[in-house]
Amino acid sequence: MTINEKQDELISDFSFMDEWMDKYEYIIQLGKDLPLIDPKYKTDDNLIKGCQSQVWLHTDLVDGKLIFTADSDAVITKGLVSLLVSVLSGHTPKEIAESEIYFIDEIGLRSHLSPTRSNGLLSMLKQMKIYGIAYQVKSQQ
Amino acid sequence: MTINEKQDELISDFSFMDEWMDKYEYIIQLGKDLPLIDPKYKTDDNLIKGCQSQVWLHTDLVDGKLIFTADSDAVITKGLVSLLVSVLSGHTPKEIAESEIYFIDEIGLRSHLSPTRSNGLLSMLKQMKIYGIAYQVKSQQ
Amino acid sequence: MAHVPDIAAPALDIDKIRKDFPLLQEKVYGKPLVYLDNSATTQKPQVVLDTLERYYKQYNSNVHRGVHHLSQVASEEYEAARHIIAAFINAREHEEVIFTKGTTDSINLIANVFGRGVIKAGDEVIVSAMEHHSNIVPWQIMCEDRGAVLKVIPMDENGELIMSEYAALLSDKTKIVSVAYVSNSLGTVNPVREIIALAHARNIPVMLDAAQAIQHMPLDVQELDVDFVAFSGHKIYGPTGIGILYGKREWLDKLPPYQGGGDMIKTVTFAKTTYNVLPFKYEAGTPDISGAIALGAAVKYVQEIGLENIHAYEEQLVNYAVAQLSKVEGLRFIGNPKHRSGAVSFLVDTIHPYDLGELLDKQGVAIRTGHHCAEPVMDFFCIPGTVRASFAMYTNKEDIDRLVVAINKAAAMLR
Amino acid sequence: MAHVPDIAAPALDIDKIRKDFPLLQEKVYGKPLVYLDNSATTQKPQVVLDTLERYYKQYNSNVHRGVHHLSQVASEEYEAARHIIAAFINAREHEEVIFTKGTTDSINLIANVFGRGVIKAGDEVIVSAMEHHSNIVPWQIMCEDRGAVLKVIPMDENGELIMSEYAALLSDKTKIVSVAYVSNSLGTVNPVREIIALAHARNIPVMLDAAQAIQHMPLDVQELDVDFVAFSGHKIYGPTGIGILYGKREWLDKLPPYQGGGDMIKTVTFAKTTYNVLPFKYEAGTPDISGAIALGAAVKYVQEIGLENIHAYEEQLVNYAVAQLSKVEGLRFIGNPKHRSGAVSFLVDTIHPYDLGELLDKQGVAIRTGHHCAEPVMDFFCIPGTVRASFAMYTNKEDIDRLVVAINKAAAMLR
Ligand SMILES: Cc1ncc(COP(=O)(O)O)c(C=O)c1O
Ligand SMILES: Cc1ncc(COP(=O)(O)O)c(C=O)c1O
Repeated sequence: MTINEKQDELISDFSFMDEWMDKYEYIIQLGKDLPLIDPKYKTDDNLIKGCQSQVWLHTDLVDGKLIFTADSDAVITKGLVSLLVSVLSGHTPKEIAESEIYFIDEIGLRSHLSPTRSNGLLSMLKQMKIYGIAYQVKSQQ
Repeated sequence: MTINEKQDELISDFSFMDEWMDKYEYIIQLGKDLPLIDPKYKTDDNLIKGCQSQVWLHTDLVDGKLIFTADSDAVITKGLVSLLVSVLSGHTPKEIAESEIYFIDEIGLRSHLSPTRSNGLLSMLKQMKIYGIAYQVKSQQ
Repeated sequence: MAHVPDIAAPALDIDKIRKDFPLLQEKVYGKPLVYLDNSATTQKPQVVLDTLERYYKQYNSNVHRGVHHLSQVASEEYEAARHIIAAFINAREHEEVIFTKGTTDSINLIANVFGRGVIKAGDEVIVSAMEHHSNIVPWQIMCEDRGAVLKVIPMDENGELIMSEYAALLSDKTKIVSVAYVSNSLGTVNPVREIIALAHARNIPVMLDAAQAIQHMPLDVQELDVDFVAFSGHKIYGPTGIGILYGKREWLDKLPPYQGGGDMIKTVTFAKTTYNVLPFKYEAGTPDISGAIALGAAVKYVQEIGLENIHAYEEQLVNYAVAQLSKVEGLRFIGNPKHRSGAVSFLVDTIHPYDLGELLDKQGVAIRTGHHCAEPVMDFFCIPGTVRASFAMYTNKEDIDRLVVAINKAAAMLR
Repeated sequence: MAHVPDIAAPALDIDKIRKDFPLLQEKVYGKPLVYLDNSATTQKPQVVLDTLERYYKQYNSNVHRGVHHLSQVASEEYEAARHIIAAFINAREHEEVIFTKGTTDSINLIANVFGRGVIKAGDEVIVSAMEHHSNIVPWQIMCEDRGAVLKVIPMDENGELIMSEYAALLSDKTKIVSVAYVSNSLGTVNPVREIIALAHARNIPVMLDAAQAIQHMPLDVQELDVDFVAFSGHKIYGPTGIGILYGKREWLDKLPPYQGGGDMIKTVTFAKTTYNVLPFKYEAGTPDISGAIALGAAVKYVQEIGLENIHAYEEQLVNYAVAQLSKVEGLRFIGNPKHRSGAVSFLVDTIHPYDLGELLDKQGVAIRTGHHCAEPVMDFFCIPGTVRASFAMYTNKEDIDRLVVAINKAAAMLR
């Protein structure tokens, strides 16, 4: 699936849920499926410090594709990371760098999450795209 | 006239005036009749410093009666002093010390004057009564 | 499982009180709001809003120096509010009541003027381990500036101050003690009478951070013999932006001024400026006139209901909350003080408070999560934060019940 | 007798504007109010009152750290107000806009942090001879505390700064220059571009006390290249208790914090506290949330009418006032600046300003008398005070005409 196909699938999954509590239920479930970061990468370098919870994010280049692993001390945050990882992991640096992420707005996450959470989500996304750009540059060198 | 007769006369004079501008006209007129303090008594000791205007007050004991003279840099203040002087001047220290001054409230001065003015009026009254008490004590010694 | 006490017929009519607060009638995500973030700020009764509106529609004007009618009315109402508050805390003189921006401003004021007027290098200031940042950082800033030392009364696992350690900290170097009356993060009511008595035995003044006390229990500054008290209007049903510093005249008269500006001076020349008398000496610039007057209205509202009544009712309510929350599987309280007021802090299993908070919010229950501006308390308990439910006179049993239901639902999702 | 200019068809509809201000519809002593005390404080448009009411009825809550819905809405609205004000003064970044209590608070903040972060004994601070006490006393307090020296730019008989003397005062010892953009007692508009240019030529920062400028003329901090600006919300149609400090990031980032407390810290331990980023570093404690949001509404209201339009209209109005007042027998202006804004100060014969003020008040005309918190200005002119009429965008020709009639009537009584 392309990044956009994955996004569209997520949007469709969420569209079946009317209640925000159901959406959270789903996000939390996704968090449990998040490919966990190897503890040795749980370093300060890989830490994205939010206001109230923390996120560790790591990436490996495997067969020309970026594989993301992550973790968070908060379960909902983990679910949100998981959304991003499921959409972006397994794509080439170029695809990631050039991707346009619209599912966050479409699902209504940005307007429904607390601003600190949605800011956190955006800085995670930014970090993943930076990895995309960095690996792209590296491969061109 | 006794102090109270003088007060009642003032109350009656003022009761004929409906408009506050007329009452001020009258107060200003009274100010012009104020027995002026001898310049040599215009000392810091005799100064009652208000917020926006100043009052000098002096008293002499003549034939067992206190005679007040005063001045102010503001005309309305002078008129207000004049009201007090006209009521209290020429009475014995005892009469002054024991007097109950009700015309200020009855005329509505307290509620109509700016608080700084009416506070000024009250501190002037206080000063005059202190003179009354002081001279009373003196004469008993 | 703990015994659940009944709420006895309260001396106050909570249903009627709730109707006085427009915001309590609001819905959040389509659900009736359960507002349990009262330690952060309280909602306002209609009479406070009406007072604000009347001020701006009928007599808004700058105070003190105006000869004109509006300015006179505004000045009178502003000073009347000071009298109301002075009576409320039983200040000996209304001039001992200073309008500030809030608790933080009041504490900074005292820290600053002590720094400039009293503290020498090597002197000590005592606070406690359970202070709000607002009663730590001003003293840190001042101590750094003056070369003084900040000492800390430690607390125990229950979240209570260790009084023997406090006694041992007091010395001739101690220049002031500043402690919270009630902890905002733990709900602990500190033994302020004892704290004051021990300090006064050495002629050391005491400041009480009453931000979490003033709305919950009667506070009599003369009976306590306290030297300084700070509190915020917005936590006692008044508007934001206004607060109170109470100080004994003997102290405020001799301490240097804080901010400089209009109204706080007697005369100004470039050569020499002399300062005004209390309370104006500490009220530089145009004050928050509408805020002060509306705070007066809020305090009057509280007085009409009666702090004794509020205190009695809230005590039952807190007990009920503790009892009900105890029944939640995996819930543990952070802080188990003997005397508790206004708030309960807790965690459920290993659930992150932030997750719990978010799912409570989505169920219409507003609580606060995080360190509650008391990081040293969180460090002490080695936790990232807590979930805190905090109460006001309008909180009712249903609020607590809905909180418990919401926690159970959220916890089930998060486990 | 001076020529009386007509007020040209104004770009603004004053009648409509007046209807927006509930207090202007009031009567005083049975007479329609003529409110000419706008330099002291302005009246508020209905939209500001509505904003306050909406805040308290719909989303009152503490800001910044709450996960719950109300707190999020309150935080967003609070920050939105900051953005409005940043755009209004064209700040490069909205983080350069700090909410304070008012002009006095803003100036005290800068005086204090300069004192702690920059000033050494023997350093100098420059203010002017026409400053409000709020731009004198904070510097006096700081200079006394730090052993620094306050220097004063003198003025001439017209009430204008003597710029050559200013240039001569600047030296390597000068650490900051702080002057009024517009004098509140004289109405003088100071040559701030020149003042800033001369200071910057020596790398000296400049603070503008814009309390009497912000409501009368467009102010662009980038175009002026000014380092700090202070103003009060209540003088620009906003509520009391809120004000603004603008500061260039390069300065605010390196200066030490002012007050300590909640929100202004990153982490707190008793060993070491690190401070938050701008703007929070300078906003300790719960801010005046409703005040900030309502100030945002006031500024938006001003923007919709347009400061250029307001400026053009008020200029005509001031000219009209000067012309009409010139016709009053025995009236002399205190201060005859070439550039005047917002206010005229005067005396009539030897009539005490206090007497005149009282009789104007009784005729429904609210003006201010006294030293206008600028005693050095009164000392300079050897007068006890002045009568000051000051204007706002809602002041009209009738207000001026009624002022003149009232002065003539009062003067006749007082002569
Ligand atoms: C020029 C000037 N500076 C400072 C101030 C003080 O403003 P505030 O009292 O709102 O702090 C005023 C207000 O009168 C003023 O006119
Ligand atoms: C104990 C305590 N002290 C101080 C404060 C600070 O109050 P404010 O933010 O109103 O200045 C608070 C408010 O959270 C508090 O709970």
